[in-house]
Amino acid sequence: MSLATETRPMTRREWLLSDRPQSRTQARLGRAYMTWRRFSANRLAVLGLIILLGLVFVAAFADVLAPHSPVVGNLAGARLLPPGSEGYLLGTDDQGRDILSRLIHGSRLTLAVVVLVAIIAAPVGLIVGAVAGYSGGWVDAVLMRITDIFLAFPKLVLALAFVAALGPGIENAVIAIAITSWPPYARIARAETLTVRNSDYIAAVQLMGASPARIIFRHVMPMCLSSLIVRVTLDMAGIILTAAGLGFLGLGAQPPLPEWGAMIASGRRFILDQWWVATMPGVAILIVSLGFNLLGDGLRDALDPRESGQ
Amino acid sequence: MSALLTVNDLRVRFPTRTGVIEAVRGVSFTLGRERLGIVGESGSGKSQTGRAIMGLTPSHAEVTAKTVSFGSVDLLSAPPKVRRDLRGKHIAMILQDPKYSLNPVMSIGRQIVETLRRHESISRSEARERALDMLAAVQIRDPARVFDLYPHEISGGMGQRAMIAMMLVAGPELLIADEPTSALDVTVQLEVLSILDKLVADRGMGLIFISHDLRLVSSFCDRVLVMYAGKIVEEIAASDLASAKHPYTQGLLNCMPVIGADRHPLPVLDRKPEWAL
Amino acid sequence: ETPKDTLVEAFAFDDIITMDPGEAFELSTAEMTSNTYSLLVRLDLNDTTKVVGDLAESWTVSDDGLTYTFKLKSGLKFASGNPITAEDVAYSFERAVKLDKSPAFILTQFGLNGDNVTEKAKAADETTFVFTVDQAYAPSFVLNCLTATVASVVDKKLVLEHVKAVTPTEDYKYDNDFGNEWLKTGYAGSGPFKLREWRANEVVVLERNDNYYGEQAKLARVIYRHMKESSGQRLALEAGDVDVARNLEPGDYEAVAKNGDLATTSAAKGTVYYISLNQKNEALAKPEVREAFKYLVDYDAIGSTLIKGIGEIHQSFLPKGVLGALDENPYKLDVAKAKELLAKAGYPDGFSVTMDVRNTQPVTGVAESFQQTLGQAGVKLEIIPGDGKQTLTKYRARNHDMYIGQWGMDYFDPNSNAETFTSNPDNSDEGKNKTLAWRNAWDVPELTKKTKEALLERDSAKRAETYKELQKTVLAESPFVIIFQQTEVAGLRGNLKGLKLGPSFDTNYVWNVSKE
Amino acid sequence: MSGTERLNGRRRARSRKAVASALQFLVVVATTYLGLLAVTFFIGRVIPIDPVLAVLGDRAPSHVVERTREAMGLNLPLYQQFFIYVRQALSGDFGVSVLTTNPVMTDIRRVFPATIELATLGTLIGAFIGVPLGVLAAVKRGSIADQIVRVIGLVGYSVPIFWLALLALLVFYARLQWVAYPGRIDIVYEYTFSPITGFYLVDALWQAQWDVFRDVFRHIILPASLLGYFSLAYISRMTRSFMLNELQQEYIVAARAKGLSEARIIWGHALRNAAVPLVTVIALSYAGLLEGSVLTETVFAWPGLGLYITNSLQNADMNAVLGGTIVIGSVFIGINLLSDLLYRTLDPRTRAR
Amino acid sequence: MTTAVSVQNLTVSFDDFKALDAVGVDVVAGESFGLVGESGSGKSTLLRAVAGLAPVTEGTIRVENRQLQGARRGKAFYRSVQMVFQDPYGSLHPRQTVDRQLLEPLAIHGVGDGERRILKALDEVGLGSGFRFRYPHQLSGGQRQRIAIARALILEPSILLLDEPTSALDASVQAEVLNLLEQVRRDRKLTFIMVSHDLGVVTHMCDRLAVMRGGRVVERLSSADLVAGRIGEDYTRDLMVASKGFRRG
Ligand SMILES: Nc1ncnc2c1ncn2[C@@H]1O[C@H](COP(=O)(O)OP(=O)(O)OP(=O)(O)O)[C@@H](O)[C@H]1O
Ligand SMILES: Nc1ncnc2c1ncn2[C@@H]1O[C@H](COP(=O)(O)OP(=O)(O)OP(=O)(O)O)[C@@H](O)[C@H]1O
Ligand SMILES: [Mg+2]
Ligand SMILES: [Mg+2]
Repeated sequence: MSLATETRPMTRREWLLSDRPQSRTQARLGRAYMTWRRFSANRLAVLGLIILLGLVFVAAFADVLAPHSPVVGNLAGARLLPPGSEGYLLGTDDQGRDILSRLIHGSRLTLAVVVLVAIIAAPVGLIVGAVAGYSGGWVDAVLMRITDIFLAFPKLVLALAFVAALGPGIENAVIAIAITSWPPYARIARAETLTVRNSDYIAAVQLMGASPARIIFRHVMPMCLSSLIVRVTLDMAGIILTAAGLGFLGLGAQPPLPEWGAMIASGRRFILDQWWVATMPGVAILIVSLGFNLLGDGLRDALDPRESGQ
Repeated sequence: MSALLTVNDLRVRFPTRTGVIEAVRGVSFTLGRERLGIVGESGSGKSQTGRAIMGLTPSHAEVTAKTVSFGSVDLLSAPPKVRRDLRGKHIAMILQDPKYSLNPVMSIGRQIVETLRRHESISRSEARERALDMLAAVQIRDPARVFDLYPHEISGGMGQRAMIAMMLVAGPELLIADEPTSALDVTVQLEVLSILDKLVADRGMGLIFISHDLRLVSSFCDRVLVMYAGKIVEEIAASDLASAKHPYTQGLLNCMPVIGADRHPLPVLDRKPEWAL
Repeated sequence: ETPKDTLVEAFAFDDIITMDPGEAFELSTAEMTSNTYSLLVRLDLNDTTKVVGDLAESWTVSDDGLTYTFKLKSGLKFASGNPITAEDVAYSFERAVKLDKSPAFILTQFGLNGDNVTEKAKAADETTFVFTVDQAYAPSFVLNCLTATVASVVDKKLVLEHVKAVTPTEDYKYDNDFGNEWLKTGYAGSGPFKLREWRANEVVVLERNDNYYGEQAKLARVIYRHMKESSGQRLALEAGDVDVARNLEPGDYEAVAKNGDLATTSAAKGTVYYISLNQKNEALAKPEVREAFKYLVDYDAIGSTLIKGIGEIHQSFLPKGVLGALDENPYKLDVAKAKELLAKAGYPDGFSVTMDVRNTQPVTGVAESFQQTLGQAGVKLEIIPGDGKQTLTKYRARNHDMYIGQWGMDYFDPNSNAETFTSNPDNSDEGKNKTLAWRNAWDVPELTKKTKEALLERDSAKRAETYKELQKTVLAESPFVIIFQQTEVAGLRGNLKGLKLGPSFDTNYVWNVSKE
Repeated sequence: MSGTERLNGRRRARSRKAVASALQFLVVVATTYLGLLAVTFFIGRVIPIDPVLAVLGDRAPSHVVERTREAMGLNLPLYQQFFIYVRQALSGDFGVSVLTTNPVMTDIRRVFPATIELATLGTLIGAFIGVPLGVLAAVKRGSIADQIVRVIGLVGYSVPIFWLALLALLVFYARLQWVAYPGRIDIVYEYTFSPITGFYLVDALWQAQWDVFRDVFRHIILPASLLGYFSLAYISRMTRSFMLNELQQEYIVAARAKGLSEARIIWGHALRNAAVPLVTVIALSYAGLLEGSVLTETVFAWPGLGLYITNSLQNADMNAVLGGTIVIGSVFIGINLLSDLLYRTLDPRTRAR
Repeated sequence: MTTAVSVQNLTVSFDDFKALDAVGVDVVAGESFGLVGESGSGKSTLLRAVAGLAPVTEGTIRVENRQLQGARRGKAFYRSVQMVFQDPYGSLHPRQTVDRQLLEPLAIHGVGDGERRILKALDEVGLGSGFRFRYPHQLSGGQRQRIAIARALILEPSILLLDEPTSALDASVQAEVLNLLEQVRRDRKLTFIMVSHDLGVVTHMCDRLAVMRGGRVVERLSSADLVAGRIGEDYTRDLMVASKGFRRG
């Protein structure tokens, strides 16, 4: 650290890194900056972040980026063209649709599935786990029983059965995946809560007379959050894969939606001669879930140094 | 006095993202078959000094010294194999907290036997005998029973005794004890210390005793090194402690509440930046 | 490489749920049954408007058109070694009617029921079987129906050894199950092959029947191996793990055709693929809309891509090869014309509508193509995919807007399709006769009557004429957009000889197949 | 107050606790199982498929449909149906599969060994390669080896299994012809080989039929390797993280201070401790493979439970689907139980004395 | 002379294990009361039971002449009793700034004027406003303990429960914290119940003390008695000897 700090105004970096923050914002930003520094030192994690930012970008500007319509193809004139064909960078599928455009538009679906599952499953798991862990006793017993029951289920098979019951479609796939994916979050949140519950700082808040709800929401949950975020990020890849699996079994998104898993399923029929139809969406899935995994790994190292062993 | 251990200008550096931390900054001393205490406040580099001598510094750290020699062996340039053979057999170390320093899934007996069999080729049964004897030597009443217990099944004091047994069973000449009793109750502390004291005296070992408790060190050791910010600020015979010159040493001595001494408020240390230079 | 004396077919037969000819009504079972059981008469493969004798040496029809007398060949034996007599034929009819399973209507439509079947289908002597019908139907109709697998002759003696006692109920008045439970997986026939084993979704094994009365099957064994995927079947075929791949899709079919080691064969089947418009939907009930939709299918593109080789554009409800089939395809993709019609119907900007689509090819592909062409005319189509049972459940409850599916003939006679497409005796929700016309709430009393009349027309030429008229009406007015007729294809190893697919699913015979 | 008295009190309490926890464990298993049944029952009722249609197929005439609907007795009150359902399920009776006409349990007994064999081999591959890789990565943290192991793991985590399976099939079967496909065994052996246990590899070895063994191996190796890869990805990653954690512990320093060799420290001390949570991880991954078979078996036409369930699902054979779900669920519960027990035996801290 | 805290016949059990066995203690208002004893003797449990953080199976607790029922405590209770914990690393919420931690009790009790109170509290424990927006990991152990004390004081309680507040600190820092505690007690006329295993600390801080062992109080005596060696129990004598340092013998 430089000794010249007193003589010249602080740089922005020094301001952020100051161990004597002057305001709440500075403290918060400083903390975020530290996390970012830890995170950004991990090159793979940054790559993951770039991939996901790319995904968001592509999803946001799909209309502008896609050279063709994702749903209307040229059945008679441009069916199953190989990659690099005139106007079709990644080739076309069996309806004569541009695969690149479908992948670009499909990013929206992927993003939507991931976000929806995350905002359904993670909060449910967090609340269930935190409440169970903090309350203990029969509340804990009942909630954990339910969690265990769902955990004991074969996830994919259960999702299959749910989709079969609810009818196929992307919304139902999302619901089915969400239903089967909250229990691990509840487990994590509970475990985290249990360690936190007996800590002195929670005892201190109890001693201030805080209500259980306040303790759970303001003091316990923030502690569960980082491991939860890490886990959710890592799970995103799994969610994408499960959604794709459902699509692959014909139970996911409805045609002509360019959902990547369904694209593999339909391209699978041409795998021997028109390998690109199934391969391209597979690569897209691989890249995006790799992105989530890299990001999750990086976040874990940055947010949860314990686990990464730093 | 024939030096058992000679340390000259020992430095330990930790490169980190925010810069290099110098944990130990040029520590020098020699040790014979005596009891040497190292005191200092938390973070002053006591443990890192001890670990550097043992060769247990984390691999990413940088250890340099003009000399660190054990008898005729230069420790820093010795090949890893030689150092490993020395460890446990000739130089041993007791760690602070038995709760974390014993392997939780291995029985006490096996952990002691393991040290023995690593360094001496003896039969299983003979190793067991020696281990039981050692357990008895650290005043464990029912060695045969304790032999088969797991670390979580014994109390802290007993754990620390087992730890001592494990480290001393191969008969080292030098023992480094890194705060061996600070995790224990005051009453138990004394028992463990007296066991240690007796073993060191009986076997004629050299002892480096690391602690942050100046009073304890002075009553237990012959000589005391006082460390501050990675450096030795004062070296003094235990008996001369009352006439310590360095204000840090004096401060450390005075700031402890003593039964019967009615000092309100307690004197506090006024740290001077130049101490750290 | 497969063994020399064994034919190994890769075949998607997940529809098989029973092997009892009195109960089975699935397409794959039809193939197994027709190779393992004998019938009185079989379809004449040289002229599919006629039939030839199988067990029957000859037959006569009485002048009033009500009595059919069959004379059996002599010295016939079942695979079990038991002799085949008219008694066995009568029992086969009796059990089919009394069991009253899905295919039983093919017999009961001639006025048979549990009470009269022993009278109406009976053995006059060892080798004479007499069948009495309730009206003077066209003989071609009656005989065509008797080629259906439900009329397969079972070994009475053998079956009686395996009947299970049941308690009679209101619905089922008989004290035994006519061997139904045993025959689900058992075998009591006399065909060129015996059924050795059926493991659902895994394998069907046929073995040569040495007691077969006709020419012996050339191979000792036929193994059908369940494989769903076209690409998988092709891989296995190319690798020589199977001799025949039965469910190839266009791309794979083409690749097999190009492969010098392999050969292909194909046959038009009696199955048509159609899109239907539920007339309960206000928009779809408009005649202009119905017509417009027929102009909104890209027949040419579909024909040259999605169904290339496995289907042929065909817009009338009777498949080619069936008596009276109309070979006219008047509709072409014409978005402008369709738009005009839609505007006339009051939908210049189109409307939104859903279509239930099962998750199989080529249905999904055609649906997606249709979705795109509809879109060009402003009609927004939402595809609701589902597995077969789900979409069907909805379809049969008349809860759909549109449905895309296929209709395969129940028996090889024009009436099979005519009845379902053009007859709807009771259009109420409770209607008993759930024909396709009923399912789409197409209320057509006139056509219903006309269909019935065609059945009683004993002059084949005139009968054919009536069916042509019916088809024209359906083409012009119906809520059915019929798109193509299925062509069944197979990819073969080059060393295979004599494999020929028949015009229907119960005429895919394997006994002539041999290997070099 | 004597110390022994307190100690005895504690010991008594502990043994009482052990009984109580065993009881609690039973209750847990029972309620979990009941919940499993409740959910499957619920799914079975809610499904928008006409069960009659499933029995009869589409082409059945109306009156037959009506008659069957009544005969199937779907008219009892729900709770009563559930009661019957539970009772039947407990006695292993999941009804008759429409598709195969066999009792579902008979079918499952036939197809499940195929899945178990596949998943077991996959897990063995995953564990025997994954654990050493994870250890290596942890020990050589930050090195090239570590990076490679991480990337292998990450890709394994990120790739759609069915997609990879398709590509693998394309390469190793279609192009290279190194492996066999589809199914478990060639048709040629279908009627010369009579399995006893249902695990073909074991059976072939048992009967010393080497050509059969070779053939079975050629069939199983690709799907098992793929599953093994996924298991490996998970196991190596978790091993790495557990090992990193253990390697930081003070007892490792103590072990070094004893002069033990690195190998002994890593394999004898650190891994022995990491093994405790690893057992759970491997068990979970095993359970995951059993379930993941749904996708792999479809691609490889592997006649196991996964394929059975998907087939049944596509044919609305709900008895079979739910039966399969319950069996997989029960196996999940069983595996959890087993890993719990293993955990207890491996970790002296949780071992009841 | 009023009793601030009166504990009678208190028993606390965890499952079957009695952590406290019929303990009785009376603490006079304004005095500083010490609890000493070996690890596991139930010192912390006693404090936690008073604070409502441990399950009481039997016995009564009276605080400022109000009888407390079970683990439920009214808001008024929390304004009169606060606690400082042993481990300065575990008693501050790791994700909250000092500011947030000091604000929390004010927010819970709807006390306004947070800005001023926080600054005053920081000032009182000898930390300037420069520490206000730091996170716990940016503080040393002694500084954390000061924050914990500030947090306990911000509701202006009359009774402070101190659970080994300095045992995790270096001797030099311990002196600072002990001085601070003495000073606030003097300034605010607080009642202390202080746990320590160090007889030196206890005699330095407390007027009277109770010696605990195995969940029971084995002896009650005044600091003066202790200093003068008027000790009844062997165990207390052992403690006394031990605290004098090592004697080679
Ligand atoms: N792995 C490490 N990485 C970076 N810095 C380290 C590491 N280990 C120790 N240090 C630093 O080295 C310095 C000396 O540490 P050491 O453990 O020797 O202190 P100590 O005197 O033993 O203190 P205590 O009494 O708390 O045990 C400390 O400032 C510590 O922060
Ligand atoms: N939540 C709990 N569940 C079970 N046992 C507990 C719990 N809290 C405390 N105990 C037990 O109660 C006994 C007394 O614990 P307590 O923390 O009061 O001891 P202490 O005198 O404060 O010791 P220390 O000096 O180590 O802090 C201990 O044996 C401890 O194991
Ligand atoms: Mg230290
Ligand atoms: Mg305590």
